[in-house]
Amino acid sequence: MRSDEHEEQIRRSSNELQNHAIDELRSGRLGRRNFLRVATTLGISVSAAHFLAGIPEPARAQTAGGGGILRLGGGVPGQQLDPILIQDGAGTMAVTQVGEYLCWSEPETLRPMLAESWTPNNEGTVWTFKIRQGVKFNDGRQLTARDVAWTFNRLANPEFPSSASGMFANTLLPGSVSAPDNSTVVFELEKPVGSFPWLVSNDNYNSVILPENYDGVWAKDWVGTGPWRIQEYIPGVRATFAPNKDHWRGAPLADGAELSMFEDETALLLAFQNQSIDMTGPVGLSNARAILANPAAYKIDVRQTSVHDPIHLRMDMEPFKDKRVRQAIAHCLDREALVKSLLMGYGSVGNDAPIAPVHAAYTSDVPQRSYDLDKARKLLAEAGHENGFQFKLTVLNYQILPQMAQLLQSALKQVNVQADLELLDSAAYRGNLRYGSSPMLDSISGINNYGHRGVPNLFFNIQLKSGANINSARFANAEFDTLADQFAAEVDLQSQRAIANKIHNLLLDETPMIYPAFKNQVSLSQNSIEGLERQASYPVLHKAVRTA
Amino acid sequence: MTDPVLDIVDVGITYRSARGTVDAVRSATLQIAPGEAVGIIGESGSGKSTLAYSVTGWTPQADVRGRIRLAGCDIVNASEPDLRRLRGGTVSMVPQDPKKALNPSMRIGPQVVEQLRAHDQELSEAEARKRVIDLFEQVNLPRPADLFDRYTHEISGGQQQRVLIAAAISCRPKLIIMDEPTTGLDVTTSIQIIKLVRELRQSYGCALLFISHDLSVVARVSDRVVVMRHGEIVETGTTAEVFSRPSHAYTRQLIASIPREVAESGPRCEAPVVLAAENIVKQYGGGILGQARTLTAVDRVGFRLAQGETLSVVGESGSGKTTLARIVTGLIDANEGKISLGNLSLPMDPRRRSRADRQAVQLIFQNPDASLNPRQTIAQILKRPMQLYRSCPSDGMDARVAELLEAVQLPADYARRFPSQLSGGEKQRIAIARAFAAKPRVIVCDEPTSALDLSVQTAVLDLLLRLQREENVSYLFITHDLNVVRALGGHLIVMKNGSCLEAGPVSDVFRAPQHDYTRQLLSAAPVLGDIIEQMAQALQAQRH
Amino acid sequence: MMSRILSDSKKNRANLGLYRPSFALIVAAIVFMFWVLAAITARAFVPHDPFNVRLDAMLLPPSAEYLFGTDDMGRDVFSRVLVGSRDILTVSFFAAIIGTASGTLLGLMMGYLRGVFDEVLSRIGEAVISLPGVIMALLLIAALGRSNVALIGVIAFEFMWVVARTIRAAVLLQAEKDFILAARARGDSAAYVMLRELLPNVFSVVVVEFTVRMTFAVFSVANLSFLGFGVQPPSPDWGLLVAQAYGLLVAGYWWVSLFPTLAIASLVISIYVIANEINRWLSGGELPA
Amino acid sequence: MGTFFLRRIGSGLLTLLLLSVIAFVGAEILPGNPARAILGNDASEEAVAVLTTQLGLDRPAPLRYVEWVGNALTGDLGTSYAQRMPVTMMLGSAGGRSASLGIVTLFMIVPLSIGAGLWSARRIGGVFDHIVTYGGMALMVVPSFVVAIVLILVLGVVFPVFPITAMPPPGSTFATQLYYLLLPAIVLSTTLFGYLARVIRANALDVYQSDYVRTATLKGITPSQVTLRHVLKNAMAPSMIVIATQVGYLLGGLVIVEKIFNYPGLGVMMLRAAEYNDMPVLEAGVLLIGLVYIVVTLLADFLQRLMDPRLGKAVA
Repeated sequence: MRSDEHEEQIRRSSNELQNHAIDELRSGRLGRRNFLRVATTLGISVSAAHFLAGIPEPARAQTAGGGGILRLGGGVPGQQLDPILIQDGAGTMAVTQVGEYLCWSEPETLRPMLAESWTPNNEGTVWTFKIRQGVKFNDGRQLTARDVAWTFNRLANPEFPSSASGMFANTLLPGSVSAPDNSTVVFELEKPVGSFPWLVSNDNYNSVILPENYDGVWAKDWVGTGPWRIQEYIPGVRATFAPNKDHWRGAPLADGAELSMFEDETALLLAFQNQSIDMTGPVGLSNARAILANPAAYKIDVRQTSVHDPIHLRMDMEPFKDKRVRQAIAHCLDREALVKSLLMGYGSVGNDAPIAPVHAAYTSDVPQRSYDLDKARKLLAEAGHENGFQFKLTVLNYQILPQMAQLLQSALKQVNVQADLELLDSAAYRGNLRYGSSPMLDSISGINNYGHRGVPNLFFNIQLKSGANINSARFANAEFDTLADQFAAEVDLQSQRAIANKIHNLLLDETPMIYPAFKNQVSLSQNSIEGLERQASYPVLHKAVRTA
Repeated sequence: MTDPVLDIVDVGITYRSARGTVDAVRSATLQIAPGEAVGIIGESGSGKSTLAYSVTGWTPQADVRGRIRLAGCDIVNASEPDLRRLRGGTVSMVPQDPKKALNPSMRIGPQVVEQLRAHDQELSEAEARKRVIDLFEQVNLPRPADLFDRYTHEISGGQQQRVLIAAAISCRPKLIIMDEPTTGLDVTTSIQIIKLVRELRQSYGCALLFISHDLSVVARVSDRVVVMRHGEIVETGTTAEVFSRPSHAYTRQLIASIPREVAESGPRCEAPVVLAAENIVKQYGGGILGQARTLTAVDRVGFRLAQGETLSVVGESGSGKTTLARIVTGLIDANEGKISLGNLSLPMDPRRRSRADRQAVQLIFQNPDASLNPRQTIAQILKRPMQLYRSCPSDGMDARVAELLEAVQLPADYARRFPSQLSGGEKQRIAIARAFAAKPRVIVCDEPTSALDLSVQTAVLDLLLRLQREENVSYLFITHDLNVVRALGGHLIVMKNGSCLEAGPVSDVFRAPQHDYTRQLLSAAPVLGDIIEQMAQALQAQRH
Repeated sequence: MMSRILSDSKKNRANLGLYRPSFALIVAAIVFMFWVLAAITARAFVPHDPFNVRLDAMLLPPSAEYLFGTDDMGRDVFSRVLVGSRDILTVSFFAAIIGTASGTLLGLMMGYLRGVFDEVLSRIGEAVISLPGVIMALLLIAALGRSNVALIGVIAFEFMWVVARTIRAAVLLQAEKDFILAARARGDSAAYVMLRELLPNVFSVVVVEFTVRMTFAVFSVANLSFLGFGVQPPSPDWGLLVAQAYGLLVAGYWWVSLFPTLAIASLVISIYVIANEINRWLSGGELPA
Repeated sequence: MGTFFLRRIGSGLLTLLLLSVIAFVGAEILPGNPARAILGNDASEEAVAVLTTQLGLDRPAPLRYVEWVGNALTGDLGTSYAQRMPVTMMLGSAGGRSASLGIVTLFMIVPLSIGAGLWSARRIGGVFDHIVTYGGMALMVVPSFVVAIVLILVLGVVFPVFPITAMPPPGSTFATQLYYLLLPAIVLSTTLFGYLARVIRANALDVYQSDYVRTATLKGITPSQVTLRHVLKNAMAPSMIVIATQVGYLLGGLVIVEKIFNYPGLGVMMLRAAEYNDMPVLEAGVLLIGLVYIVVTLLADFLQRLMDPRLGKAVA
């Protein structure tokens, strides 16, 4: 088949939005890599997208079947293992060995999983997913569209408290997911969402597909369609898996898998160095220093993400009412050094907006905030703070956040600003998560942590819109609110980028929050492991074997 | 003459520690012939126990000089295995305080079996048991087979001492050393032990080295007496010689301090009664949980104490005499009864006693080491009653302290001292001074002399009697020592098991005791003066 | 309980004589004084600012410039260890003194007054003591918030009951002694008996308790800081330094955690030796001059 | 003896009741909302409200306390908020693991410290005595995390003699399980050794200087017979209660050691429960630890009475 014929064929089977993306590619406004991302989001198949972008599709790992048990190392889940409840990496790591999503995110594409394909309507308000046929749950039932519809209607229903309930708020109402036939699921949204498929991918880790009307204890029966079935689970200690021979991709190659849960990451990394475990999910950089210093000895999987630790400054409180003060603080953060040293290069410099280089809408033409103490002094002097001031910085005690706070504190001292640190554990930091009873929301300044989202509008909604759930800075800007809504509704990438650029400049000027950096996720495996795939950073063992 | 079983020549013993050395025994020379009984007399710290233990080669942290030969063996240079063979086999020990000398967690029998089998490896467990039960019979222990499996705390102090004696004789040693074997036992019990020792000596014929500070005990068991003082032997001689014609000044002083006859101080009828008690009952136990048995410590006891008079309360331990004293002083409450001070009756709840009530009744304790606060100076101790009862204007207190010190015959500069810098007798004088500092009408004396050395006892008693005359106070005098009662005179009540058995003037009771128990007590604690008389007569007879 | 082990030299009471400080005591006193001095003055003379983050000087091994090397934020470990003595000593001292003082008062009352008061408080004390300190701190510090004041409060609270129990036992031994009976018979008030008669006599126990509590306070602060409940960053507190750096041990950056570790060990051992010697001296029978 | 133990058990129960108040109040005043802690930052306010009602947290605290105690008496300690499983089950597995670590430690440390304590009391002031007293003291006061880190580095990484986690692989034999527990047990032991050896040394010293040991020596029996028959039991009796109180310490030390050795025992469970506002688990954990302490001290009292017949006559 000639290539233009093939393209024509694809165009014919594509709808308006999909064809628009192809037009953008062809017109040169959309880079080839970004096209892959946009096209797969909009439902163009992975191979078609690669074909159109002229990028060879990466060969799927081809390994011969091998014996042995694969040993995974992860953390201890903070919640009961139940797809609807998990909210940390440790829980995700365990659940995703057995449960699967409609689609999964890879660095550049959204890859079909239990959904074979999807298409939006022209406004981006109705999304129709074709469900893969012949998939069996490990309890023997066939997967149908009704299971999928039930799964999402439940997630959207606040009567079933779930970590994901915020994700679908104002977007997907309970009952608005229907299954017109066994293989079709239709999502009718309240408003256009151009990036909806990311919400039903593993980006939203609660959206594991469960059988209709499932009401068992998941941690007991581990129902799912994945490549493994549970053999034994000792909560908080270990899960052992046997191959699911009926898996739709065929039986996994290894004889079994075992996930050990480590309370302490140092212990996990010691075990990894000791060769007692074969692979990990994302690990903390400072703890993994020894391993990262010896890259040849291990396989190090690095993924760009939008994980970030923003510093909020209360815009309704002195001295941060004045935007010059906020800008001055932002100028005191040596981001280059932070990325180079604290992140050991595994990350990218932030520019005071939650729009990360990994986001498709990211543009690099916004001027980068500099590390400039003189400028900070000048701004402070202009704001009448030449003699500095003192404030309390409330820090979530997690990973490198305390170090980051100390880095900022140390620099602030040079411009006569004294930051007093208070470190709080997650429960204390979060409090009730209501305004008035939560250090996270009420502190004059604080540092929080946000996980990866494939699209920035989720951050806008949570952190920055007037009256948002976690608007710690009390940012209330009508122009921003309008832009953020426009951005979310926009399905066209070029328009998204234009809006994102405006948002970025607006935030850079206002500086309600300082976004120091976007961290990469670093995951590890032994050199002896071949064929390892990952969903985001979490290992997928379907094709993995241990050689030698 | 046969070889002596024990030959001690010019022995000196020095304790060493991180803080220096102490010479416990300076120079001692002593021989004991086979079958002979030698008594060592001396006050605490005279080195008598140290010398006795050195015979067994047991002198931890001490250097021994001189020569000790036991049954021909050189003890000072003997090896550990040699000593082990001698110990328990050739020489055995009956220590002071039998309760502490027996292993609390081991049954009685095996503790003796252990000694038998250490010296006779052939002996089977069953045979040893039989031998021990025989031994128990010989020392007059009741139900020996039963006793074999008892623990130390389950038998009485007298029985414990009999067990130790049984162990001591078990391997038929050539010498038995007894270190104050009757100290800590009741009078009636100790007299039985002494009787047993004399019987055993006759039947076993072993030599005996008997250590005691109690002259009457030594007089009754030993053929010869050795007097030790400050680590030196000051006098030796036959018992009769030493007691009737002591040559060393110290010995003379010791013997002179023994009260010989009853002090006549009949009731002065005209003196008003200052303190009276009626039908005092004190019961312990009967709580909510368990303890179904109640113990009646004091059972309907009453007395009347006239001004300037002494009332002695006599009884063995457990007789309720101390409980009675504490009720009178308001330390504990009585279940029933009435106490009146002068014409006023005291409230039965001791917490409701007024300060004046308390001031009128003061207390002197048995143990002077415990009755003075070690963290206060003598002046502070003596001033407290004056402050509390305002019995002395504050600017006159120093003078009053000096006055009191003089009254108890202590130098005025003692006011700045702490109790630990005083000897036992001096401390007791301070305790007496403190009681008088309150200007009381009655002083309850709870065995004030029994913790003191004999020579000091007499001086303290003399002091008490002098002060009584001067201040016209009354004494309620708690004691188990009939010799003391004899010296005090006045009235007497005899208590046993909480009840008052007999009451009356001391001279009457001593002359004609009404109750069996009183008679028993009197015969158990013989008047040493009488013994010395007998000794002198015996010596006389020998000469003729 | 502690004082029981400490008091194994009671048997030497008879050997009077002048007290000669042992070699161990001299060394311990020097080490302890060194840390006290460091806590007071170190900020003024340390070679580097212990808080100054220098990301270009991260994890340098010990050298002439950085005697103990630098940490993962480029801060001088030597300066941090010296300055870090301040928090642990302050917190330990106040925790020990407050715990001992309140515990002594409580113990005096429990031991002298007895009865229902004693019974109820003994039960409460037992309930508190039955929980390991770490668990207690976990409950209380999470609730009180993390600050040095909360830390002092929690450790002092725990100590109060332990000290009260020891003092109560010591008081019980004294309370039956004749000089206390004499005071009671005389009609002295409970307050007088407790403070003037009993307290001086249990004071050696109080002193020993204080020194022992001091040891345990240092130990507790280090442990709690390690667990994240103790002294809070950016203080260069030793437990915190070790907690932050022990992950680096495996990577070969031993100096970041080794020096604070040695500092903890030297301080705790020195205080313990001093406590031990004080106890030996006090139970040796000498009187206060 | 019977009444003594009835009273001891009675006061133990009272202590436990007080402890339940401490636990409940302590858990209650922890900052944060359990429902929010469970659902995370992303959950909507409605979902949190629904979960709060589902957990019954909208009802007054005293009512919940009474209910909790009532249920606890019937053996129902409630359901973990975070893990949604019966607390008894979690306590059972975590407690079992902590218990096995604790027991391994005690089996290791008790005979060792008894031996060391007796030996150094016998040769007081000797080289061995100095090693035990000063070495034990140094080990005793050095925090266990320090020892743990050094041992992991030396015995787990540089010379990989021991596994560095305490949790054995699935299906391990008893010996393997023991092997995995050795290193953390050694860490727990270091602190205990100094303490116990010194306690036993002090008590043995008292016994060696007692009259009855002198009596025994003067019977002519050998020094080892003196030690075995007369010293051991009498020195152990007063040490029992000290060993028992150290079990409490052990439970505290478990928190750190379990954390470092990745051992999912009681300590780690409670740390997590505090972090996640998992009140039922925290409360039950506090109660369990208190109960263990009370039972162990009771047991020590019983053993002490068994060894020292003066204290009670019921033991025939």
